[in-house]
Amino acid sequence: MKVRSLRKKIVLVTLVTIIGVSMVLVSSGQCEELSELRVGRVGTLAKTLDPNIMSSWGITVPIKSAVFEGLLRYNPDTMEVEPCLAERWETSKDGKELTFYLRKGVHFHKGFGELTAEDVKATHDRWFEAKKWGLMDAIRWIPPLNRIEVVDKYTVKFYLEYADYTLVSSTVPMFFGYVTSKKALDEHGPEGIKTHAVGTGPYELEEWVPMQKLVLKRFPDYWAKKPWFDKVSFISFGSYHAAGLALKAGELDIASVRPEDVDIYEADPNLDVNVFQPAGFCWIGFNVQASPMDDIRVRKAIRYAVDVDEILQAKWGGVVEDPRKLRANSILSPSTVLGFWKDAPVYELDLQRSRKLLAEAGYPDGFTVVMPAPLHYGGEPEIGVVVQSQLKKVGINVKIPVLELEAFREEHFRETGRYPMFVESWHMAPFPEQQLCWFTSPQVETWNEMKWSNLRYDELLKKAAGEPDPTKRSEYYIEMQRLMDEDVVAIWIEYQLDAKAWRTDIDAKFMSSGWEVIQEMKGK
Amino acid sequence: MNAKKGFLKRFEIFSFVLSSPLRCSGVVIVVILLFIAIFAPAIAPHDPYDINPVNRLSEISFTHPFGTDNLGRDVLSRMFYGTRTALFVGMMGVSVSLLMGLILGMIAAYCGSIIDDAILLLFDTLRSFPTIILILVIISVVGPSITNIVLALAITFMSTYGRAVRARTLSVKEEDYIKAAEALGARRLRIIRSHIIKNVVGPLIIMAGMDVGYMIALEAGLSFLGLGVPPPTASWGKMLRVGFDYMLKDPLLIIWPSIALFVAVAGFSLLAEALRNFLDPSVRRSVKGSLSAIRSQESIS
Amino acid sequence: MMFFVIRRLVWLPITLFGVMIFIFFLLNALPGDPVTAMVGPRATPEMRKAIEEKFHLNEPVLIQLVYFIKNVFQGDIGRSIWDGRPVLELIGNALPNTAMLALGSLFLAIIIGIPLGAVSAIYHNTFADFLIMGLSFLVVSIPDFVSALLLLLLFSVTLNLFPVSGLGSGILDQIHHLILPILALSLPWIGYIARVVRGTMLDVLSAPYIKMEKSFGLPLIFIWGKYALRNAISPAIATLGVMMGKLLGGAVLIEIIFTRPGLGRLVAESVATRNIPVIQGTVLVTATLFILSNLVADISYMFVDPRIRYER
Amino acid sequence: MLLEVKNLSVEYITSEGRGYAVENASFKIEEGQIVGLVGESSSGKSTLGWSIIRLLPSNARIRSGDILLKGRDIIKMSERTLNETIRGKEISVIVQDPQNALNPVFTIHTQINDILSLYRKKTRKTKLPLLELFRSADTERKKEAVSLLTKVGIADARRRIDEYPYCFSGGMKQRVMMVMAFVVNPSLLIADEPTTGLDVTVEAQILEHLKDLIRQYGTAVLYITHDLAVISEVADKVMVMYAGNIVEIANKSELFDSPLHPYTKALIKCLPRNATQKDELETIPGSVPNIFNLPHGCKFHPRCELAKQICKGKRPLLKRNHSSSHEVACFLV
Repeated sequence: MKVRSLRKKIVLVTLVTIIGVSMVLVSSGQCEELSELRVGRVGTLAKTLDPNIMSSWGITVPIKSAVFEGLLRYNPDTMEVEPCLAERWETSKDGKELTFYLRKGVHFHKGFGELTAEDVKATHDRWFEAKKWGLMDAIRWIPPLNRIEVVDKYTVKFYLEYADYTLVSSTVPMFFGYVTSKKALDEHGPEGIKTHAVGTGPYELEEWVPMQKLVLKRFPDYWAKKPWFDKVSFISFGSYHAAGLALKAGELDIASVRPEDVDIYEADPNLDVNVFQPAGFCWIGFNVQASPMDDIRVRKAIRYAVDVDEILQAKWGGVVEDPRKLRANSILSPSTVLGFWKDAPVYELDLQRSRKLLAEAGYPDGFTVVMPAPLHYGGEPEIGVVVQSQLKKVGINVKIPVLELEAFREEHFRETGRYPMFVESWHMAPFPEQQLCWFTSPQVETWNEMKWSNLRYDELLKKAAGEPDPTKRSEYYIEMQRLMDEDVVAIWIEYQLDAKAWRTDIDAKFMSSGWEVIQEMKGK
Repeated sequence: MNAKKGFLKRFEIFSFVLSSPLRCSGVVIVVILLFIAIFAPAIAPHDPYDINPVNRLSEISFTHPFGTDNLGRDVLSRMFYGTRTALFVGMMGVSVSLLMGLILGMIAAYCGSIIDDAILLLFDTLRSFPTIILILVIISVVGPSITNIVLALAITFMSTYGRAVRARTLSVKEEDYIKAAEALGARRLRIIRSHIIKNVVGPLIIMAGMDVGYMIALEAGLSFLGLGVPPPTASWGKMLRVGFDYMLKDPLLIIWPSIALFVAVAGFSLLAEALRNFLDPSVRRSVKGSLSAIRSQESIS
Repeated sequence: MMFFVIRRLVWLPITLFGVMIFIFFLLNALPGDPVTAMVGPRATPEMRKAIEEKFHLNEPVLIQLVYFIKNVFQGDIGRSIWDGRPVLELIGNALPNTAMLALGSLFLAIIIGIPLGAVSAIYHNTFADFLIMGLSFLVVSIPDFVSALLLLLLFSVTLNLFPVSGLGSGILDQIHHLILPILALSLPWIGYIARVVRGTMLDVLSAPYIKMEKSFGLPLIFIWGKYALRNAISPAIATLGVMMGKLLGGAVLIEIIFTRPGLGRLVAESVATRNIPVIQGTVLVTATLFILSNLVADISYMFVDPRIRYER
Repeated sequence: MLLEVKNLSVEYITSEGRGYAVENASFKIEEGQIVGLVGESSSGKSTLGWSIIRLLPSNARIRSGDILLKGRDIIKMSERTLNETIRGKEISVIVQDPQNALNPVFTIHTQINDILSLYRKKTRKTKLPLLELFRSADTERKKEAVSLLTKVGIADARRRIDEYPYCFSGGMKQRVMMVMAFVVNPSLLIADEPTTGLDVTVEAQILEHLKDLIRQYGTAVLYITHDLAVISEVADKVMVMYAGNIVEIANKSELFDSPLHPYTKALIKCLPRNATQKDELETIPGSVPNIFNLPHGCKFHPRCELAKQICKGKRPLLKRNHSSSHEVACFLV
């Protein structure tokens, strides 16, 4: 009797488990409620959510621009500057005074009250004590800023040392412009603010679990049009294909994919793919302070010995029909708003000249050099290996240390002479001044990885800022690039491509640089 | 019933036949691996560092029996050269750690008192880290390079050997013939050399044979994490990584190095079991199996 | 037996001290100045000063060590240098995932390994025996991360049956995400346990008491399932704790391959980003868990097998 | 007639070859009769004992013969019926080597209880539900077990019953075994060298308790030993075995007073109490042959000083000798 009942139980249990498992298997595929947008990221989601610190742009911009808003912003389609938190703004004749008239009734997330001039001041006053707030990365960005004055509750005035027209065109609408709450700053302090994001944007931060996910939820009392999705979660993946497979399996709506792999996703009917050309660049940098790279002839020699086309072939072969098209000949990409150097010189492989130059420099049979190629946006280590084999031909023996990006930067800036060469790649905002500013003399200790200082270059950057006329400004920028080229500080390889794939049932929206415009995305 | 018994019997014979080739197979595999490692330059169809972007990720072909990797390097050749890395790391790692363990263990056993305790504490400390984590940390400090990897492995494995040596030395030390030798005024060092080393090292050799395979596996793991041997040196782990990154395009890139790793690990544990039979045939097969397995776990994870 | 446990309990803190000292000196050996190591290359002077004071970096090393240990005992093992989160919080997030993975693998290894071992012992020298032993040799000889890759290739990429990475949301989904990693992690252990159990089971089956029990006509299933097995598994049980420890720490590669946010991945990533405080903290925690689980192992062994008297 | 064994042959197959451990053995055991089976070690007496409940090592098998228990042929039974009606029901066994004869990881109680509960189930003739076995003991069975343990002289049984075997001495273990053997109230007990490996005093006590139990339960016993002295203590009837052959069967008195087979004679000579008359202790020259190359004819002839030509040629069979109960296999009588 007892026994039979027990048998029954066993049978029941097994049945339940079977059903359960099958359910799991079924539920694996489509478990999507369209009001959540799931974005796949590879590696870190964000290092810090402080609105004004920029690190790993390509990754954090979409998140920050959904949470924070600046006084001004870009129209994602036209890249025109348009009002945002400031309804309108005035620039004085001499360009030294900027007045912003704030929008009324804008509220901060998490009940931090209404946006007032005080908040703007508090946020931007941080530039005066940038070190305390860990903002020095960007210290160059507003050199002319003298002081900020609160005119009335909704009016704030910036006093500049000299006119800077890039301020409005690029700086204010980007990170620098983002405004956070005074209260929040006081409450959380320099450490806390890195994880407690308080903005006015359409989405507010719900949770951020490192290595896992960062979830935004729709901000109920957003001042402008409410976004389509209630919830946006950025999910971290260990590798591109992991994200890609998740996307194929319908566990994601959007994912960054390796541009090399676009063909895989194009094949999938449920997916749309697009390759963007962000204002990023990948280059082989020379540390001009370290021997033997302090000798320009050596740098020239290497420039003639490196076959960029082969590098591109190695990366894009079989994906793009003509990889040469992707070649970068100078720092600014065509997608930057201005300053693209159309007729930048193209250096072809020329081993004879290379050997000759080396001989002149006193290295007739080459030398050994350490060249880190830390993985950043993808492909750097491979590029390193290719260069390694190319330089062997002119007797230069390249050692590639196994080094992670952060470790490389730390050591590179700690020991001047340690790494005479390196392979790096950056993502930037598509504004010339924001890309060129890193290679000025003051940056030598922080971001100027070539450790190259050229006073004319610094001066030109300032000149350009003070120049209201864009075409003139553009000339200055080209001039700056010419300087870089003359001093042979780098071998430009490509403008980092960035590819995004998304499910066709999502009405996705991206900036020209490939950054998701989360707040504008819709489901179909 | 009787029918079943008959069935059993046939398999007893079967097992008897089967077990012996299984034993020597270990030796064979290892010899082959060594051959490949030594003569890699001679037998490799291509230069493993010779990049050729034009036919990257090419299919299996006559010129490239295993295809090419993401930089158009010949996979087969890289596997051959990978054998070099693997065997070097495995064997060097084992011998260095064996040596360290031997010395420290003996010192502990002979000096006793505080020194003994100190060394024991060191061993226990080292043993209280999960293997791979300890290695990761050491590597993160000394920076990855083939020698540093060997060093890290040696430090990590030292403690197991050290403890074994200490224990055995202590027991052997008490045995009469050693006592006698000492009584006869033989010099300590000579005793150590002649008797103790002989009695202590034997069993360790088996452990060591086992560990070579697992150090190889660990090296592969490190290289997979990108903390292994620096480029362009070929390593199975790095090949696995490439395969992992190009999984969607060319799955075979994962398969080849996996096979290589399996063969190496299996080969060395079989070799170790053969050694064991050679050194003490008394041990039962089942137990041996489990023993080898135990050693394996200690290093795989 | 009690004596043994007590001795272990006494030895435990000593080892822990050893661990702390070891980690401390290891990470002080890092190239470059420790402050940079602690707070990252571009830290503010304020932050640097704070660290210097907190870890007393201007004082001699031994003093520093003392302070370090003091901090540890106050449960303060620093903050991540990138987002300034407390290391404990990071570990708190990671640990459950790793624990789930480890426990799962442990469970799987036991429920598959023990029966397999028993069967191949009972059908000693039959085809089943050879099959099982062959398979177990196979899985023991494939490093777990390799089998992880192969499983991923087969079940996720080719057959698209299981998700490739992440934790999943909701209990069923989470289980679904766990299956492959657990399988990969436990495969070598399954083979291992099968071998151990087979070995001991063979001895047990030939023991007089089994003969005696047979002579009383107890059904074989019952003898095997209750009397023999109970004897056979005790050595396997003895290794469970060791296993647990290894699984907790050893999941690094698996967690990376399946991008599961666990302890292992935390270590690996902080090693990659030179996030020293996190490395310190995580390694400290894993080591502690490792030691504890070993202790648990010995105690559990004691319970499974009443004969055990600990003289070692 | 309780048990009747008709020319039973048991064969071993090993890598060395095949050989008969028991050859054409035939004997009877009456209800309640105590039969001693004596012989040197590896003379096949244990094999004979265990073959009665068909528990032989995997490389041994019964070639021929019948084993009739109460008229039912055990050889023809299925394993299942054996388990359900014979082993631990009609026949129970006390095994050699008490040290390892109890399962080390279960309490005495569990082990006795399992046997008991199983036995109960059998006698109630219901189908055997395995789960019943895993169920913990009920008190009524426990009482029984405890009382039995006390009877065999285990002090404070109520407490000790819950202890593990390693807490018991060899003698104690043997007592526990006895309890197990008798708790199922068997009609035949096979005692395979129950007292070997115990020191003499303990042995004596054990024997006492054993006799009591036998008397109390009226169980028939096949008492296997190499020790004639012990036999002379317990047995009513004695069977002498040599190299797989039963060479002599007789009542105890007859055997000791007028042994017929030279081997038996030799054995008795070797008994210490006879030896005391002479100066030195007698021994039998030579040793028991290995079963894989047995001599032809009478297996004992190589060691027999009276051996004749015939002994080498033909194998002597058990035959009645003057008194009806005395059988011997030798040409010389």
